[in-house]
Amino acid sequence: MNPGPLSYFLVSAFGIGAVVSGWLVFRTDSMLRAAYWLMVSFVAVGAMLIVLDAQFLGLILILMMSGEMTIMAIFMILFMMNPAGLNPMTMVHQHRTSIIAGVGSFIVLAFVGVVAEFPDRPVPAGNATVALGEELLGRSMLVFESAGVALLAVMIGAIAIAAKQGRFGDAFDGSEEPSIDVETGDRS
Amino acid sequence: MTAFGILVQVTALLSGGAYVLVVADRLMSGTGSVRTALAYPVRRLSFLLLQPATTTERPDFEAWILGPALLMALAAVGAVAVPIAGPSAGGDIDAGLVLFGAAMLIVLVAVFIFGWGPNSVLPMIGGYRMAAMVLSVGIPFSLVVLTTAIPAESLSVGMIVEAQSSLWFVIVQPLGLPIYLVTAAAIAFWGPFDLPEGADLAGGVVAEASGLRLATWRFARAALMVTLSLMGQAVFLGGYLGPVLPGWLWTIVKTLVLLVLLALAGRTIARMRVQTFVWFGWVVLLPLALVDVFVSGWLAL
Amino acid sequence: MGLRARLAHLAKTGDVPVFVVVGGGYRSAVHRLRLVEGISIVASPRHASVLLIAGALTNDATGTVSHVHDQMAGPRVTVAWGHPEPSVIPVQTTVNGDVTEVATTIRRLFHDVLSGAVAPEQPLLPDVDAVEWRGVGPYGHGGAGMTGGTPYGRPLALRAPARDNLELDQLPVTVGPWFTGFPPGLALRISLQGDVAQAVEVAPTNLIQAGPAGLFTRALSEPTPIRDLEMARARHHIEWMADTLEIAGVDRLAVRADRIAGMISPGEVDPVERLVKAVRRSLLRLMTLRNVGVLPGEIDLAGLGPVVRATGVADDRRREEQAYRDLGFEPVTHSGGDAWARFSQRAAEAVQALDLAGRAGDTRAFGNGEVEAPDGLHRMGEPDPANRLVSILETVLIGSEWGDLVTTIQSLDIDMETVSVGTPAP
Amino acid sequence: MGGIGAALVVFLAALVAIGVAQWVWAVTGERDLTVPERVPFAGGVEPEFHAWNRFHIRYYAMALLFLAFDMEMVFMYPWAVVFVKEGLLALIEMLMFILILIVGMVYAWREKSFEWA
Repeated sequence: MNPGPLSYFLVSAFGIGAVVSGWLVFRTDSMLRAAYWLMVSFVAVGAMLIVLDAQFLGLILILMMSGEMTIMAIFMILFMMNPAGLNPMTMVHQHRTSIIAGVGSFIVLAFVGVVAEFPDRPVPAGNATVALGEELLGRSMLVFESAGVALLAVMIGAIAIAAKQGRFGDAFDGSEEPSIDVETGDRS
Repeated sequence: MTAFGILVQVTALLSGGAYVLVVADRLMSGTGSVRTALAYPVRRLSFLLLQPATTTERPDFEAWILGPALLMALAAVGAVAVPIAGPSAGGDIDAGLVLFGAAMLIVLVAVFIFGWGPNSVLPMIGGYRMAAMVLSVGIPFSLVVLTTAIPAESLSVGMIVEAQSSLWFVIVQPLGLPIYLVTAAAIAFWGPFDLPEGADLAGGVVAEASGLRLATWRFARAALMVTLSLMGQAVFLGGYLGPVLPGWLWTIVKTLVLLVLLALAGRTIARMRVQTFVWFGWVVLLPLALVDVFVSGWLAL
Repeated sequence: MGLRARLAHLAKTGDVPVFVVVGGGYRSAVHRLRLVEGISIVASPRHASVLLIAGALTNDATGTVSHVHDQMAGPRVTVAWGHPEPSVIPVQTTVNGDVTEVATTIRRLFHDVLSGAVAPEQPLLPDVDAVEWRGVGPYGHGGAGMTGGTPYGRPLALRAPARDNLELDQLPVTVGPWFTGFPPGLALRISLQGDVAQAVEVAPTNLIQAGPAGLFTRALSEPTPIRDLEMARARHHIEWMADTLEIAGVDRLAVRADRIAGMISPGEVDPVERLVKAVRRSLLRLMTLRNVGVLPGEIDLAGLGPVVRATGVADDRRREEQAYRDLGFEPVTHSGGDAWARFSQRAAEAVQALDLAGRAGDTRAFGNGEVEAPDGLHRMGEPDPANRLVSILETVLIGSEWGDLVTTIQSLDIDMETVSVGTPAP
Repeated sequence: MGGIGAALVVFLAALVAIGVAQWVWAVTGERDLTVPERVPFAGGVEPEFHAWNRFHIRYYAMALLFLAFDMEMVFMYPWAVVFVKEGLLALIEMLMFILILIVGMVYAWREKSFEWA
C-alpha cells in the first residue's frame, strides 16, 4: 500500500520524538528519568516501525525495551551516587571526546544511509511474522541455536560474576587471599 | 469501527468492569451488605474527589502523576487488542498478542515510577517489590498467552478466538488458564500477590496517595484487572463464541466470571512473601509454562 | 445544588476512613470497632479523614500524634475515645462510651465536616520552611562530593559497606510508633539496605499510658476464677490472630476472627476450630509464615509463653497450679519455632483455653505473685515479657526482608503498654 | 492503520485525560500545604534522610536472568505462528533452544539467585 500523508506525519513525529527523548536522557539529573527517557526513545522507534508496516517488529521492540529499561533504571539507581539527582549534577563528561565521537558516528551512519544500496525486496504477500518464523526455522537455524548458547553463557557469566552467595557459600570467602598464618590455618 | 467508537467501547467496558470488581471485592472483604456494596464505588469516588490534595516534601512530581495515567493507558490499550462482539467488529490487530504482552510488561514501569515518585520509603519498597514480581512472572505470563497462538497460527486475538470454534483452549491447554490467572493477578498486583500495596507497607505504593491520585490509581488498577480478564476469556474461554446470546454478551459474561474469580482469590488467600514469589515464578511457573508450550504444541500438530 | 455539595451528599453516607492511634487498654476495643459497618480503618493517614485517639497516651506522644494529624489528607476531624483530658492534641469531641457510641460520633462528625457544618481542622505543627539548598561546584555538584549537603532540607542516605561488598547506601529510617504493621507504640530505627534491614535499634519510646490493671495483673495478687482467665486468654489470642490475618491480607478471615473474639463463650471451641481450618485453606503457612522469624538458639526464651512453647518446650506456669492440674491441664506445644509455629500455638491455646473455661466451674488459681498471661509469665515487681521481646528485636530482625520483619514482629505479640525504652528525644 | 491506530488513539486519550486531571488537581491543591503536611509518612516520626538512595536490590542476578529469557521471547513469537506449518522440526528446534536456557535457570536456582535477605 502507498503511504499516505498521515504515515509521513506519524513517522516524522515519532522520529523527532525519538531524537528529543534520546537527548533528554542526558539532560536530566535523575537516573530514573534518564532510563525511562531512553525507553520513550525506543518506544518511539518501535512506533515508527509500526507505521512503516512492520507491526510485529515494532511491537516486539517495545515489549523488549520495557523490561530491559526497568532493569537499567534499577541498576543505574543501584550504582550511581545521588541517583535521584537531588544534588544538581551533569550527566555529560569528556566534552571534546564525546563531541568528536558523536559527530563522527553521525557522519558515518548518514553516509551509509545515503550511499548504501538497500535491497528492494518487499515482504512476500502475507504475514511478515510468518516470514520471520520461516526464516528462523530455515536458513537461520544455526544462528538461532547459537543465540541460545550465547544466552546461556550470558546467564551463567552474569550469575557467576554478580551473585554474592552460591552453593559453596559466600563468594567473598572464596575470593579472599589465603591467610599468611599457615600453621593455624585461621583466616582473619 | 472508528477509533472514536473503539474509545467509547473500551471506556464503557473498563468502567463497567471496574464497578463490578470494586463491588465484588467489597463483598468479599467480610463486612457490609449487598446494598451498601452496590453503592460503595460511587460513594467512595465522591469522597476521594472531595479530599484535599496532599504531596510530599520533594516528590518527583511528573513521575508521580504519570504513574496512574500510564497504568490507565496501558489497561485501555490492552483492551483494544481483544475483539468484543465478533470477528469483523474492530480490534483486529495482526500482532494483537504482542501489543497486549508489551502493554502488560510496561505496567511494571507505571507501578515503579508511582512508588518512586513521592520520595518516601514505604512506597519505594513497594515499587521495587513490583519489579521483583514482574521480572519473575513476565516470562511465564507471555508464554501461556503465546501458546494459544500456536493452534491459531496467528498473533491476532480475533484469529485465536476463531480457532476455538470447536473446542475452547481451556480444555485443549489445561495448564494455560491456571497459570494465566496466577500471573495475571501478579501483574495487576492483586489478590495474594498485592505485595506492592501490602498491609505490611501501610499501603505500599499508595501509602502517600490520597484524593484524586488514589482514585485514579484504584480505577486504573481495576481497569487493568478487567483487561486481563478480557484477554483471559478471549484466548482460553472462546471469547465471543457461544450459542443463543449475541457475541458481545458472551464476552461480558465470561469476563465477569474471571473477574469475580480473581476478586474471590484476592481476599481469601494470604499474601505471598516476595522471596517465595520470586522462587515460585522461576522454579514452578516458568517450567510449567514451558511444559504448556510444548505439550500444547505437540497436541496441535 | 453545586457539584461539590452533590459529591458531599453522596460521600457522607459512605465509609468513613479512620486512622486509629491506639493507646493503653483499647486494643481490644479497636478490634470491635473494625466490625462496625461503615467504619473503615486505614493504614495510612493519607487515606484518612478522621483521626481516632483511642485510650490513654503519655504527653510524649504529642509530637508523633501531631505529625500523623498533619499528614492526614482530610477533611480532618479528630475524635478521642476513652482518652483522658487534657488530650495530647486538640480534639473535636471526646467519647467515653462503647463502640456503638464512638462509631455514631465518628459518622456524625464525618457527615458534618463534609457538609460544611463543622470546619475541618487546621494543621497543628508550625509551618517552618525547609532550608533551600543548592550545590556548589562547576555544575552545581554537592559541596562534599555528589552526596554531600542537605538538598531540600534533608541529607542524602548514608554510605555503608553492604554484605555484598559493594559500598552502597544505607538508609536509616524510623518507622512507627503509629505504623499499623507494628504494635501500637513501637518505633524502630531500621537501617535499610534496599528492602533488607541491616541494623535495627528500638527507638526510645514511652508513649502509651497503661490502661486500668487487667485481669492478669490482678491475678498476681489475688486468686482469680480460671474461667475468667481462660476466656480473657482466648479472646487475646483470637484478636492477635485477627491482626496477623489482617497484615497477611486475608481481611475476610480477620473480620471473622474479630467477630468470633466478640462472642466466644466457655466450652464452645467449634467456631475457633473452624476458623483455624479456614486459615489453613488460605495457605497462610505456605505463603507467608513458614520459616519466617525463627529465633536464634542462644536467646533465652524461658517464660515467654506461646513464643517458647512454639519451639517445643512445655514451659507453662499453669502446670504448677493445683486447680489447673485438677482440670487435667497439659500445655500444648508446637515445634519449629517459626512464625507459623507461633500462629498454630496461639490458635491451639485459644481452643484449649475455651475448653478449660468450659470445665473450670468456679475454681480459682494464681494470686501468689506469678501468672501465666497470654504473652508469657508475669511476676510481681518484675517487667512484663513484652520488655524482653522488645529487647530481642534488635538481634532477631537483622537481615530480614521488610515483609518478614513485619511478620516476625507481629508473630511475637508485643504489647507496648508496659514497655518504656529510654527517654524519647525532645 | 486499522486497529493499531485505534490503539494509539486510546492510549493517548487515557494518558492525557488522567494525566491532565491529576496535574490540575495537584497544582491547584498543593500550594497551600504546610511543611509538616508534606512530611512523608513512616508512622509519625520525621525522616532523617531523603528516601531516594542507591537502593540495593538483592535480586540483581535474577534481573540479569530475565534479560536472557526476554531475548528468548522475541524468538518465540514468530516461532509460534509457523509452528503448525513446520511441524516436528519446529518442536525439536525450540525444545533444544529452551533446554539450553533452562540449564541457565537451574544454575541460577542452584546458586541461590532467587533468594535474598
